[in-house]
Amino acid sequence: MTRKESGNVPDQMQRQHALASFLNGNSVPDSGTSGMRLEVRPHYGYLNLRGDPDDERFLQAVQQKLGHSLPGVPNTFTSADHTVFWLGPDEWLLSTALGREKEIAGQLAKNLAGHCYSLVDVTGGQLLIRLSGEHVRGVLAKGCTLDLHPRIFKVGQCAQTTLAKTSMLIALIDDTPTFDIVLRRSFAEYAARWLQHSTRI
Amino acid sequence: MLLINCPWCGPRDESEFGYGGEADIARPANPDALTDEEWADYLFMRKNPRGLHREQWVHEHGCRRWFVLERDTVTYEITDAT
Amino acid sequence: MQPDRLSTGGRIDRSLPLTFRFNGRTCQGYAGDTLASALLANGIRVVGRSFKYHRPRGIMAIGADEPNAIVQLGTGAATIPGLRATEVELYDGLVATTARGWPGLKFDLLSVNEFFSPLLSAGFYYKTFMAPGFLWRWYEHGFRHASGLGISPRETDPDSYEHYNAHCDVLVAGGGPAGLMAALAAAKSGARVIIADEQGEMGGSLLSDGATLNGNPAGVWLGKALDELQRCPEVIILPRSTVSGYYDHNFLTILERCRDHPNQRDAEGVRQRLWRVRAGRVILAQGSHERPLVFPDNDRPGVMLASALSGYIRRYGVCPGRRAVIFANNDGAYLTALDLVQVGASVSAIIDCREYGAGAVAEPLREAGVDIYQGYIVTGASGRNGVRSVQVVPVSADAGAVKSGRKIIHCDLLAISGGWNPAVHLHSQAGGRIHWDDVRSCFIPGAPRQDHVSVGACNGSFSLDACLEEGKQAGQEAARACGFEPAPFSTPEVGRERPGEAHPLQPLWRVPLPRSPRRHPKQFIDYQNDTTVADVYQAVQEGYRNVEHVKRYTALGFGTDQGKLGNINGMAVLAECLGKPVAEVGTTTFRPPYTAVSFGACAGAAVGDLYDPVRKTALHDWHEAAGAEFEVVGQWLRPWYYPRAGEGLDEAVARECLAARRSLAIMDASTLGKIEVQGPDAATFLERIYTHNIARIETGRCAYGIMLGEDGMVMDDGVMARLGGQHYYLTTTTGGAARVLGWLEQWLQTEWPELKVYLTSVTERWSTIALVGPDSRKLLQGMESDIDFNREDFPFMSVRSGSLAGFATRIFRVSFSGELAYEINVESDFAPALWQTLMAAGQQYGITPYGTESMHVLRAEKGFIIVGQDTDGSVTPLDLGLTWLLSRDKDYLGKRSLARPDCRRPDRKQLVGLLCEEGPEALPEGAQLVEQPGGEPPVAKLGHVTSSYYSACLGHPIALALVSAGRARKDDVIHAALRNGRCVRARIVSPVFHDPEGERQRA
Amino acid sequence: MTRQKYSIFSLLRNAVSRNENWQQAWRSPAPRKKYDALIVGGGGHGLATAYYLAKEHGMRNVAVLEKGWIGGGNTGRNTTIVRSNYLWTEAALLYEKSLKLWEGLSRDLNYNVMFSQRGVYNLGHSLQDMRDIERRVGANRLDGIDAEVVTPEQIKAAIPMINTSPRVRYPILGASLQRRGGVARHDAVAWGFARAADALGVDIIQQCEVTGIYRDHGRVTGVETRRGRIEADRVGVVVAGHASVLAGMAGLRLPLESHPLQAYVSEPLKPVLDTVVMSGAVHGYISQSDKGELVIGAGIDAYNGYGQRGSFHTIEHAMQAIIELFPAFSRVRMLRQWGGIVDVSPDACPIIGKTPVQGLYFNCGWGTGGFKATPGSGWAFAHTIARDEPHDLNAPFSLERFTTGALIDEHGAAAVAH
Ligand SMILES: Cc1cc2nc3c(=O)[nH]c(=O)nc-3n(C[C@H](O)[C@H](O)[C@H](O)COP(=O)(O)OP(=O)(O)OC[C@H]3O[C@@H](n4cnc5c(N)ncnc54)[C@H](O)[C@@H]3O)c2cc1C
Ligand SMILES: NC(=O)c1ccc[n+]([C@@H]2O[C@H](COP(=O)([O-])OP(=O)(O)OC[C@H]3O[C@@H](n4cnc5c(N)ncnc54)[C@H](O)[C@@H]3O)[C@@H](O)[C@H]2O)c1
Ligand SMILES: Cc1cc2nc3c(=O)[nH]c(=O)nc-3n(C[C@H](O)[C@H](O)[C@H](O)COP(=O)(O)O)c2cc1C
Ligand SMILES: [Zn+2]
Repeated sequence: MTRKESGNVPDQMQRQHALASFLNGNSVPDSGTSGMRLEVRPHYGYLNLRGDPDDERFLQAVQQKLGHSLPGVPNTFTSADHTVFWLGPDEWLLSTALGREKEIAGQLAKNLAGHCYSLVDVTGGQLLIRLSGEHVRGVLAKGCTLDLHPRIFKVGQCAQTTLAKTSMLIALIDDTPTFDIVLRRSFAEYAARWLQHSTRI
Repeated sequence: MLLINCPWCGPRDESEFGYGGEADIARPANPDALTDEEWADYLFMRKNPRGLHREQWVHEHGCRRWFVLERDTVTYEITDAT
Repeated sequence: MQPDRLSTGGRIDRSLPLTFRFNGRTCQGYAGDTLASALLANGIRVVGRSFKYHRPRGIMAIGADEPNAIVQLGTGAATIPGLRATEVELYDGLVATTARGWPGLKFDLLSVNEFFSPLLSAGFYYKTFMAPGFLWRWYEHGFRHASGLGISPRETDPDSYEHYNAHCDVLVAGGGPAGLMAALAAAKSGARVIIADEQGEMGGSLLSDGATLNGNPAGVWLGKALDELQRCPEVIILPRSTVSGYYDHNFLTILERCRDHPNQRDAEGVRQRLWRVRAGRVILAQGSHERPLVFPDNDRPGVMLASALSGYIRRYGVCPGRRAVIFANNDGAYLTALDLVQVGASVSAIIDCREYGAGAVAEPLREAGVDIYQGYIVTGASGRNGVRSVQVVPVSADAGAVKSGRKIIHCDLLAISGGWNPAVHLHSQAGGRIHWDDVRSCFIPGAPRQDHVSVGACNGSFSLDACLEEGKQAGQEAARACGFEPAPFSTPEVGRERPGEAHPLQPLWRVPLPRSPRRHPKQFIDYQNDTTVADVYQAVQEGYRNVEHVKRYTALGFGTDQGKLGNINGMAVLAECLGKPVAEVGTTTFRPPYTAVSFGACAGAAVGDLYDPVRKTALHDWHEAAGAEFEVVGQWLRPWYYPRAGEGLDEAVARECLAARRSLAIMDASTLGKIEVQGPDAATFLERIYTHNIARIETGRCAYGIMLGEDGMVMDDGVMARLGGQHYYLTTTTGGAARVLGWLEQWLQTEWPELKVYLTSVTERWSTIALVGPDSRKLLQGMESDIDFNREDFPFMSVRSGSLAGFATRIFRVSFSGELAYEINVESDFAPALWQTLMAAGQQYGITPYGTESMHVLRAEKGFIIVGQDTDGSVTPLDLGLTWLLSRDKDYLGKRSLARPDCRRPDRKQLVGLLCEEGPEALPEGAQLVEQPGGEPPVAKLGHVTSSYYSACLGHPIALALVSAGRARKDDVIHAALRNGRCVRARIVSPVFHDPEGERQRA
Repeated sequence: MTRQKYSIFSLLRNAVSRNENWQQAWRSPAPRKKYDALIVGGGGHGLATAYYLAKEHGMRNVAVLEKGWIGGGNTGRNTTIVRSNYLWTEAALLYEKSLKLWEGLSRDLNYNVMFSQRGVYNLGHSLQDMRDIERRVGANRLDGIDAEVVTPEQIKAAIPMINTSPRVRYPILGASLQRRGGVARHDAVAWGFARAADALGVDIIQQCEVTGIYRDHGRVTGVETRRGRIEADRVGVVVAGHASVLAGMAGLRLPLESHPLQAYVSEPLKPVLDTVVMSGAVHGYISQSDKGELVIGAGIDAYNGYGQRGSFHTIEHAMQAIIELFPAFSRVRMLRQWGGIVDVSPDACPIIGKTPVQGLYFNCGWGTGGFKATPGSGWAFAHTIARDEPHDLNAPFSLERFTTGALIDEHGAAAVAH
């Protein structure tokens, strides 16, 4: 066997996100008819970061690289170049422009050397769907037990919770309202069907 | 449907949680040193009280943290969460 | 057309006539009617037949307490069984039938039952039909066909349903005066309020009350109040919505009927919506139910609750009779007489058991010339299909004994009132106690157990002023408790036009009779189940004394009204039998739902397609296009096999397996659970989890591992790999993925928090493509890659990361087939592209996709187990012959359990191979194994076949089995007992059928 | 006192006398100071134990102590499924003993418990389910228990309402069928045993909660109750969900957890379902009672609970399962829901036998499936109490098995527990 060079970057066009084929044959809700707009946003890379939140050096090391701090308040996210969601007291999900995750991971790893942490590229394992419009809260209420009332769930907040029979990470992006929900890949089609059904009726 | 206060995420529906049974059962430090009876006691015997119960829950669909709370097994009232 | 419709009055819309059919008869009503009011307007008196005796029955009530008017609505797939006509809003084209009564309602052959009624006393079925035993089937058939109130649809429900999760500060159950005031008071503070009322129109008793508020008819205030509520952005008003259940931690369900009602029948959308509400505080304003009075033949059609009659007159403009008699023990029913007089019906008499009679309210009636019999009771009613006369007698001052002086009074309508029962249902469901109140003679709510309060009639406050005031107070307090400051506002002034100054009610549950109640015509307590006073007497006599026993023995309160009408009378009759106060007898348990809720609404959207998530791999489309048959594995759909034209399962699997053994095959193994473990203590942690030694595994190497439950039983298995110094990667079974991750986290967090280890699931991140067969290396070597696939550079049980055909991959050289094989992990988005690349490149080797069935065959040929198929939660690693995996030098979960005597027994069932000695057929999986054919049951069982396939590679069937002491019995012949009675011989062999040395996988 | 015999003739005779001459089904005696044996718990199992103690072992100086009303525990709140097609021989033989007793029970007790052998189907929805069914049915046949494997076509023919389409989420691939299985009238079981035991001299004492267990040198000497102290040197405890509470009174701990288990009924319908259908995979159990309600069992609630009620989402899941199997029932309405307290053991099998305290016996751990065992459990427990040693049938169900590891794992073969 001959050793071959691997300079070849995978062609991003060859990507197929979790709903690629579902969207081919199915209409998605849009605000014109339903008061809700659904947009599949596959263009993010994801890193799952875990580490000790009480370790100042760890936090600083991360901040240095990201340009902003890890959200320390439970169920919030911070956004700058990238978005970082609080998942648990020692766990965060970083989302960034698709393709940049490797580079960021590399830099973070460099900065974090010597720390106790875990950094796992989970790109492709989930899919983000953006829901916006006046009916979004009403649609979500059909399957989400969280209180999404604007008095309670505010811009900048996120939560891991359930949507019908699957789990999701939900975040309020703006007051339109615009919600981003992040779904596990293999459940995405179920969730999309559920959203389609719940918007229709 | 219980409303359970996750120490991290706040009050959430029971359906987001997993139940882990009686709390404070420490795994014996040296299992090999135990008699079969002592091992069975650790494995299977439970207080199963009618009344206050310290029990473990995990916020399965949330932050995935385990925590302990005290709940009355008759009224289901949650009296304390840690 | 509508003989009993009044020419004016009511809240119906006379400009909107509606046509409907009842038992084949065409009738008319108006928009705003219920089916019950329309039936009454049409002069229809008999609306049902009773359960046991098939007595004709009429409409008794106006709401959820109606026991008799039970109808089947519609036909075909959309039919609804068991609805109360009083709760069905009329719409054009409505078709209703009654399930009981054959051949018809008016003439029902089963009414012969009544002739046998002495035989059909309480619990009669427990006392006969015992012999001969085989006849029970026949009797039972008869019973079953005689019972049942409705007919189930036979087809799939054409409608859909949904859940709606709501949160509010204050939930108000009931939209009568008390509830509306509470909602207003709370809403004015800005709190989030939900107010639900079961009826089509909000307002409760205000819809039929003659009182004035602030000088206007009550309806005017009602309209304003609703307007005001509507304008509050944080208020949700839900008419046609029944608060059905009050569960723990202030979780309540509300059934909203969206398309069962006239205006929206044909609109798009769900038929019903189940609101799942988490409320800060709950205000219960359910109102109260009027009690009947129990006397002989009290079930004649035309006997009706007084408040119901008032309601039909005032709200629907219907007066179902010309000559009425009122029978009551309280002042309230006199208002019904006034209503009757007002609309021109004649009131033949008011029978009041109280010697002292009524207060001021009686004056206008006396003036109108109505006969008022004070100190009288009704002791009988005649008229089979409609009351024709009542028999009245004087009673003693305590209403406890009859005196002489019987009179017959003719009438076609008898309105009865025995007082009021606060609707304590939701309060009780929430865990609140109830108390007997001697002054008001009813059960009232005691201390609440959750954050709720009862107001108005359901709190025993029966005057309108009190209802309004209590509602307001409660609304304000609730808002305050939720952190809102209520704005002040005034309670409406209740007009005094109607006579007040009531005389107290005199408790009367069943009328006293000259002889034992069993020697008089039937006195019904539970109309729907035909439970009579005599039944309660008999139950007590037979020793069924606890209220719960009486309920179950006599079916009192077991019907679809759940005792809303008669239960309290029943409890009181029981108290009388036992010589105890009602308070001591207590009530039966109030349970959800308050009124029946359709299964569909409870299920919500999770039916059909959405019943349970279907999880698909990233390669699913490809499999589908390739014509794969799928297997359900937990929530996943996995390709089972890929039949080509003309192939069945067996042929396809044989072809797929041979390709894997001889050349090249490819499988989607993406459903495997995958976990990354990182941190300085990763190895320490894994040592405690896995049975084998972790420390020995070098970076870049893999190992097969099993984990045990603390009980020593095999819980899951998989490959674990060391990716770096403190970095491991584990795979789990498809079904075990979530369980294992949870299990690991639990130990880490609760038992060993000092360990610095982090777990991350990467199941979805990576898709796994297994490339299997002697040609697999050649294929990979022919592809563009920075990985060296040489045997020496990439040995068996190792892992490499690198690019393959331009894709970033992590490749494991592990084998679940026993062949030279690679498991290629690739980011899931790229899985289809890589798969296709491999398929194209593999063409030259005849690359063959294979599914789970072939995977099972291949691994069985190698004696590899499937956890959950070859194990079942009672199998230890020793049983599986995996002793080599059990470290002696360390402790691990479950280890101690393996030392228990019963886990060490030599006769435990052990994993072996089996070869069928007879013919080429595979042994059925699951078949039991015995020593010898025949024998008397219970035949001793040696074990069972766990896996069994035809091995195309070996040319004969093979099987794995768990056999008692099996490993020591190599070459013994035992028998598989087939279900058809046949026994086939099978020889015990090694479970490894193919390449026992493992040369091929290491090749 | 001679017991009035129930029959069509007694009904006729009493009809003539306007049902005024019925005897008490059981007396309500005041507790005596001392009995030969006390049975704590007046559920079906306790009453059956007392009955068989008197009938089979001649022990008549026996009292049943019930804290509330007899039959008010799980006996009065279960989905009444009776079958004996258990996987493991130990369990199968015990349940089969019970099933045999059921078959003659109405006549034996002279009380119609309406035992209706309408067949029980356990559906299989996956290849593994079908393997498990094959395994269990094979074992049953070797154990002398009637059992069959049936195809979706046969299922459809027997249960026209069921959805056997292959295009559903969890298609029905087949089922096991025990034709001798069925349902019985729960209340009648308690009352029938009570009446028959009473006729043999057993005192049934209700509203008599046991609050303490007296011991002396490792022997039981009696119990404290809300109605005073009662002595006995044999005490059999059969209190289902409350077993751990009673064990605590004797200083013991048991391998049990008490959970809410819920059920619900529909409004009464004309006959639509003639057998019993159970599905472990989609988790629903359904039959139609003689009165016409659909009687449906839900899954167990996760948490420990003595509240006789559970969470609503458990009911929702059970509804979804039933609609998945019977789409036409979607428009049928739930009339009432309730819960019981089930005592679940680690291997889903009961514990029947002696305890470290001499003369104190426990019968518990029946969890979600002990109604069917009522006569057999009482029969075996009576033997254990009378002889101070277990019968062969219940010997494997000792408390020791948790120490030695000889668990009888009925979870194992994915057998549905009810
Ligand atoms: C919803 C549900 C569905 C079920 N479905 C089925 C089914 O389909 N098939 C099946 O076979 N099984 C089923 N079961 C299980 C079955 O009901 C029980 O296993 C069985 O009824 C137990 O009977 P028992 O006599 O042991 O207990 P119980 O009937 O509960 O009797 C125990 C008695 O002990 C009394 N007691 C408790 N503490 C004390 C004390 N301190 N002093 C005195 N008395 C006390 C209680 O009041 C109670 O009456 C189901 C259970 C539930 C809850
Ligand atoms: N004359 C008397 O003695 C007497 C007796 C009782 C009541 N009243 C009068 O009745 C009125 C009582 O007012 P109130 O507001 O307390 O009760 P109400 O009867 O006016 O209103 C209660 C409302 O709650 C609804 N409801 C009941 N249960 C429900 C549920 N589970 N979900 C949703 N809605 C439900 C009812 O349909 C009704 O509309 C007063 O006007 C009072 O004077 C008079
Ligand atoms: C097999 C069975 C059938 C039942 N059928 C009915 C019924 O038709 N109507 C009813 O109101 N309750 C029915 N119930 C429920 C009882 O009313 C009651 O809820 C149950 O026994 C639990 O008792 P509790 O609710 O008093 O705690 C039934 C219960 C069982 C076990
Ligand atoms: Zn949390």
